[in-house]
Amino acid sequence: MVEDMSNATISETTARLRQSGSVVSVSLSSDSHSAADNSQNDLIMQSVDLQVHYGDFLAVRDVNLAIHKGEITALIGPSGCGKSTIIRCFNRMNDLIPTAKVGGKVFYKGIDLYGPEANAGEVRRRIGMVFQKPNPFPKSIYDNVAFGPRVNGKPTKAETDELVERSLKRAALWEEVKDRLKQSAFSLSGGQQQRLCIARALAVNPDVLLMDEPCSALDPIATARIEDLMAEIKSDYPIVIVTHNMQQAARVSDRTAFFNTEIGANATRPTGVLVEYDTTRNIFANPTDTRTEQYISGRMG
Amino acid sequence: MVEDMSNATISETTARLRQSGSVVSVSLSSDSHSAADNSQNDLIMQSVDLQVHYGDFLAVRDVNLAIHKGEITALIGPSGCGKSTIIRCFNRMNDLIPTAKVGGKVFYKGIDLYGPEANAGEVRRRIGMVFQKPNPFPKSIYDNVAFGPRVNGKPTKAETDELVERSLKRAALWEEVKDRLKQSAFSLSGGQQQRLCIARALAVNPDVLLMDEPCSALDPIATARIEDLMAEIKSDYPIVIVTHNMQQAARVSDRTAFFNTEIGANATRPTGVLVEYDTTRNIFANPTDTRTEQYISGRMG
Amino acid sequence: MSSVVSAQPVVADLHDTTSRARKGLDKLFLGGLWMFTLVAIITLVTLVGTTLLKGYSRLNWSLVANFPSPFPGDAGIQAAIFGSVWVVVTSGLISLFIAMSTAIYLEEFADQRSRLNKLITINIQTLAGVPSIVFGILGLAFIARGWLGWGFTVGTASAVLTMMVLPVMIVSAREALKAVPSSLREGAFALGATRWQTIVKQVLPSAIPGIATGSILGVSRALGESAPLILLGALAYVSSNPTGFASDYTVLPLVILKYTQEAQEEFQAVGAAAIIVLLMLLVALNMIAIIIRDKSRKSW
Amino acid sequence: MSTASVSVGELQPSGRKLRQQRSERIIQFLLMIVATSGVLITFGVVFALVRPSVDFFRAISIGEFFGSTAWFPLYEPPDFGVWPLIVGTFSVMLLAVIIAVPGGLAIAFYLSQYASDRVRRKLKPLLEILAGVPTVVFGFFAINFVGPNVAAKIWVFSDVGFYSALSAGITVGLMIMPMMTTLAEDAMAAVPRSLIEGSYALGATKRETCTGVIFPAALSGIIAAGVIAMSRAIGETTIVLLAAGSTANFSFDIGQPMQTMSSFIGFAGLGDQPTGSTGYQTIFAVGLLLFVITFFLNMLSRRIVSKFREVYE
Amino acid sequence: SAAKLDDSCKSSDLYKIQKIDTKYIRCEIVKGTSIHATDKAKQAKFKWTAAKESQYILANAEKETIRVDGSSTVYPLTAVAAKYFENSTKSVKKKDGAKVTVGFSGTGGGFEKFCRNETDINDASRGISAKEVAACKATGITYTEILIANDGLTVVVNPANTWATSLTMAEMKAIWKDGSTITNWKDVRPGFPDQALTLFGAGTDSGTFDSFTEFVNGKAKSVRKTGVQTSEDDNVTVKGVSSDKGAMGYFGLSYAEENSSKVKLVALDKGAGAVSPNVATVQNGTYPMARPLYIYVKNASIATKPAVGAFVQFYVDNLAQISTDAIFVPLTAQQMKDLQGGVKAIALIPRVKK
Ligand SMILES: Nc1ncnc2c1ncn2[C@@H]1O[C@H](COP(=O)(O)OP(=O)(O)OP(=O)(O)O)[C@@H](O)[C@H]1O
Ligand SMILES: Nc1ncnc2c1ncn2[C@@H]1O[C@H](COP(=O)(O)OP(=O)(O)OP(=O)(O)O)[C@@H](O)[C@H]1O
Ligand SMILES: [Mg+2]
Ligand SMILES: [Mg+2]
Repeated sequence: MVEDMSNATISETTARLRQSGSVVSVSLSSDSHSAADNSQNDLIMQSVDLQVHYGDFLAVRDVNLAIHKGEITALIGPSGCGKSTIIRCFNRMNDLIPTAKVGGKVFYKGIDLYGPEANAGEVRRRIGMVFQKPNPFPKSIYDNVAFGPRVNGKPTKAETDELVERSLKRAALWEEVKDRLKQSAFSLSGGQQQRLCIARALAVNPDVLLMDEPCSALDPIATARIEDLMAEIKSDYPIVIVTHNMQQAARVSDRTAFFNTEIGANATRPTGVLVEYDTTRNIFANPTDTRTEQYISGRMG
Repeated sequence: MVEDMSNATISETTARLRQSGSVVSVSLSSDSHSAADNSQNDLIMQSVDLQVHYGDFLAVRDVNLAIHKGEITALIGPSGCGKSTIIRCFNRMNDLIPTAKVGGKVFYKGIDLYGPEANAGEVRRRIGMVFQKPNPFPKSIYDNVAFGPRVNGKPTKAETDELVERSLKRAALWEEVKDRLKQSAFSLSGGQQQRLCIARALAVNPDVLLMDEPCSALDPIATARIEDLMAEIKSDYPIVIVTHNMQQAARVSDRTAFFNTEIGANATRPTGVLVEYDTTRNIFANPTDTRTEQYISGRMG
Repeated sequence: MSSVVSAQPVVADLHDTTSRARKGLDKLFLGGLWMFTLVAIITLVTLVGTTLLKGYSRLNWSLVANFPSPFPGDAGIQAAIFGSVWVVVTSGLISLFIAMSTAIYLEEFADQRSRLNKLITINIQTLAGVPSIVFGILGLAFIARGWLGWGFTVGTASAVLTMMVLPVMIVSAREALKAVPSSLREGAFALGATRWQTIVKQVLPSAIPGIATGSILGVSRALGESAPLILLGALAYVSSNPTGFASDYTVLPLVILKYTQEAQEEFQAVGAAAIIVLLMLLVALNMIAIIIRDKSRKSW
Repeated sequence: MSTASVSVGELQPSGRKLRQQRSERIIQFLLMIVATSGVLITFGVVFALVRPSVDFFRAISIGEFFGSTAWFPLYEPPDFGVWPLIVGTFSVMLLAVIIAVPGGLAIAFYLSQYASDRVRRKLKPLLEILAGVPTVVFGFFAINFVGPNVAAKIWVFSDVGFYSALSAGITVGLMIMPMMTTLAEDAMAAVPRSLIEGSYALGATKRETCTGVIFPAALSGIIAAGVIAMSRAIGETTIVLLAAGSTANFSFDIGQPMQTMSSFIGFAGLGDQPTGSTGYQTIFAVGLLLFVITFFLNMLSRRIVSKFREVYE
Repeated sequence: SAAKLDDSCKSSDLYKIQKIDTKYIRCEIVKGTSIHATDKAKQAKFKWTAAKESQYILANAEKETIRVDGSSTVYPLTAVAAKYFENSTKSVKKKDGAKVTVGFSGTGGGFEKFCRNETDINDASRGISAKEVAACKATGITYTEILIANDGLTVVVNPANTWATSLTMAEMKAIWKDGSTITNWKDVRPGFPDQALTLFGAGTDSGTFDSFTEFVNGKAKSVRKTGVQTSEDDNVTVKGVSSDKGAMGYFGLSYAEENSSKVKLVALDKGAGAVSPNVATVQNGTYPMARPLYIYVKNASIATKPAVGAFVQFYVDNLAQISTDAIFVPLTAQQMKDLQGGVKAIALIPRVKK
């Protein structure tokens, strides 16, 4: 069941989705929510009324986000506001936490990630993820990159070789490691390890790349390399990035979502909410919400 | 061997101490270093060229500080600059860290704390300490307060009762706990626990009270109570307090020492240094050192 | 400007594309895990089951109340129960004393980096890896015969079991002391308490539940241990309960071993019944450990 | 401006406190003495083994000890070729390890990756009970169940009698499986969560994560655990004594009775050799060999573990 | 409550003594019934009977521990004696009766302890050796030797074995000698069928092993080393022999008779014709593998520990019953007479008052 809903605003679309609860294709009118640049603004992913409980604790609620092709979307906000929680909903990594319960919906190209049509393994292959701390496997550089393709199919040696080279090149790491592919991945520097993890994610040819504070463990030079890399690949792989570094969000992202926490009526612990979601330019230049403004100024001032 | 050195400036005194290396009585001329108010400015404690190594690492060096009767002295500075290290030298708590090596001297009423005339246990009884996180013993409220007196002598039941009551009253906790002295100290709130720890310190009748970030684990209301308490008891117990909260330092202290870190010539890790020590008014209103100014403004602006 | 582009609808896009072979392997793997887990469970069930089947006919008061007998009908294990209690309690107390002293010395007094500390630590690790039968040899050479010449008595057995459970106890006592927050020690020191006062009045009370649980586990090892005592003459027909360190003795595991090797089939039932008694004692010990652990959690 | 009053000796403890501080020095000294008793035990073990072994090797040449394949020290004339014991020891150990290591790993994988909290909470105590079952009970289990119902049924290459290395090996394997499980679980728990998530994020299944990421990452810990399992299996006495008999067969047929180093010591101990006899000294010579082997195995596992720690630091 | 004569008592009261008025009575097995009987009618019954005069000695048995060690062959006999003795002394001295611990370190190991003054009595399945005599002399230990029972070692084969009804000692030696390679019955004697021969032996630490090797090969512990399955547990031998047509094993006569439905007893020929193993041939010594069993009592123990003397007296007085209940071959009448002489010698040892 596919509906064309051109000219509908996000909130309207959301309202309809709420009613139908079914698989839909959503699109976005180019109003204030449209992309900051002229790239395609096709919707790749969208969350609708997303909320996550850990046990009884409501960690984050009412998140309506749209991820667009060719763009980098940044999630910012104070610690504990649920950024990681949200980004982990986007490729069903939260399935791995037994207490986590996801409410609402996340659509990927019109398919509900949590619906019967979606398989967690497949979701994760399509929607790659890079973590805060570089987490190479205790294997060789080559085997790290080859791991994904191998579990997802039975590539021949030649295919694997080619794929490893292409992925490493894509992650701007090839030149540095091509002579020592058989060495342990732990022999790389932190920044190289993180690029290896990006190469590893790219090797399974994902459609989206999620990054949870990918530079927080890196020095400025390594960070700059990763940022360059993101800018380079974003046309092929839309990126969602969580960052604590507002300068980074301002530098690299096209859209920014600002999250904050608030304590609910009869809750004891604060719950994360999506305060504002707009083009990065708007969020940083003229935020509509005062909380956003305070946060931005407090941190950047 | 006792010398009277009235009218000597601190630096002169220090110079003499360096030469003699012996037990001296020191006093302070009322020049720029004198107290901010009209309270007695007798010197209770003084550190001379104090420096601390942890193994090979020089954590803090060249600290010359003077603690005065009836005053609250605040130690401020960025994380890792050695505030805790210094304050722990003042009652020989650093003896408990096997790698720690203390250089220079710390005088208490003219006696070198690290000299042959001083005994660590006795030093600690005389110079009480309150820690960052409330650390009540897993005993009843009563037994917590009674612990110090008991290990330092054999008070009778009546003496102990009286001492516990007096100390709890002094720490402004008596009214809240007098009906449940036999209950576990863990049944108290964080702020109450911290006041209990103060009461516990007061129960051994110390001459000085050291506090290492005593409010950092507390909420604002509990913090206010502790600050009031400090102001109340400072005439009896001179207080040295480490704090990260500059407003707090400005609010409660009479003198402030600002520490900073710098990387030595061939060191790899930064070493703490005492940048400036003056009345709190001077430090916050017109610091002489630009680093102090930057730090104060950066944090308070 | 309203350039609206619909995301292309790619239904079935996220369907499970895992190959059949891969799924098969997944199932096979899980099957393997299940199998081994089942093996463990089945082992326990058949072990207890076969023992119960064999032994339940002799599981009566006369088993516990009687002394050994050449006749399976009225053979009992009273001497073995008392022997076990004697040996386990004495070795438990001695090793508890040594373990506490060692742990207190290593954790509270000694410089963690000192040579002696390292030597003792390595040494304890080495002892922990020594097969128990080797302790039996030591006991045979030095304690039963040789230097001490205590003979095959409760004292000898206690000494040997002490050596055997000592490493376990020291490690658990050290863990328990390590788990005491250093803020507690600092709090006590800051009030002028001496090291010993700090240890006795603050550290030990907090560490006791941990030490107790560890010790009970050590003691239950001693209770079930048979190998070194084979060398120490505990196999004999002993018809009296020990009265002191110099008494003859036998213990439950060795009575079981003896009955198991007895030619008359009926003795197997006595052995099986004795096993059940031994297992019940072990379960009781572990329950005590659990209760101590839970209680200590609640109290403060 | 007044000078702080000075009283020298003010920071000295008085009376009771002073006495206490003095007695603490004695306490510390006593504690140190007790703490070193562990070292004494080790020296005692070594000394107790070496002295009679020296006498033994004075009577029996090392060449005969390691050069012959007949072990009948308590026969007349005696034979002192230790190989049957070594073969027996390693047969039983290998069998045990073949069961305990994969078994322990499998259960550890199951508990740590597959089982729900509820199942885990029920399974763990069962494993703890199994781990606490005394070896003599396992020995009883071996001769009453494993021997006749398992070993005799699965071994098709020869007739399995009442005693067999197979029955002993299987039972020892079952006995050390819970310990292997615990150690493997610890090793797996030390694998950073981020690695496991990294694997799932690439679309790997649980199995692929277990075998492709957790296993290699925990490998050194697992090997160390395996080595400890080996040393436990080598040191096991009672089960082998009961299940594998007392014949030191020089044979590679595990359906046959065999004797291990430990079970020989236990066996010889049953018969209470007269002090000073060569039979008595064999106990020590074999004990020394056993001690040396397990000592090296334990050192090896400690080495591996300390290497392992470096990886994720 | 006072029991009356002829009142039936329980098996657990066996040998308990009670005092009624001035008379002592004792719980005994009714003659003609047996502890070992499977036939219901013959199963043991117990009754109170007048106690013998000599049992008053028991009143001297202080709260003492009697240490016995030695032969594992004699062990079951002494263990039964100990059990009964304890029953008796317990009833006389209430709770503080004498205690007996019985070890089974083997005759040699036992003598070592005996001569080191660690035990009071040593069970022996052979006479004391010259070396042991010297050892005891060195520590100044004097003792009295008492012949306590007869023992016969029997060779058993599978019931389906129809050929080997008797074997000569030479044939036995051929099979069992050190270095023997016989693995087939046909090599034992021409005419025996082509049937694999499997051997089951006793563990090296048992007295049975020592005796068997001595009987067959003339030298203790000298025996073929390969092709024999050894076991500490005679029952394993029974199982092994009964499940293998070509099997051969050996153990004590009493145990063989008990299991005569599962294994077949083989007659032996020392050159004077085949003799079947049974009580009579063992007692009269015509059976080639018959031997005497002893206990060695330390004289000093008798002098200083009243309980030891009481125990030996008790042992000897009730030997017939004890032998039956432990399934041992009892002494002949002549041997019994000689035994009384030994006991009298013991009675003459002067007691020392503590
Ligand atoms: N596995 C979990 N179980 C229970 N609560 C969790 C879990 N993970 C996160 N939380 C809670 O959910 C809330 C949101 O956490 P989350 O990690 O998403 O925040 P974040 O915005 O990523 O913070 P940070 O910037 O510190 O990474 C926090 O209160 C956190 O304590
Ligand atoms: N026990 C120790 N061993 C080794 N180094 C230590 C130890 N304690 C502190 N240090 C180091 O000494 C330096 C000073 O530490 P200290 O704790 O005194 O700083 P601080 O000013 O109190 O910092 P904070 O504000 O974070 O509490 C730091 O570099 C710290 O890492
Ligand atoms: Mg996060
Ligand atoms: Mg600090």
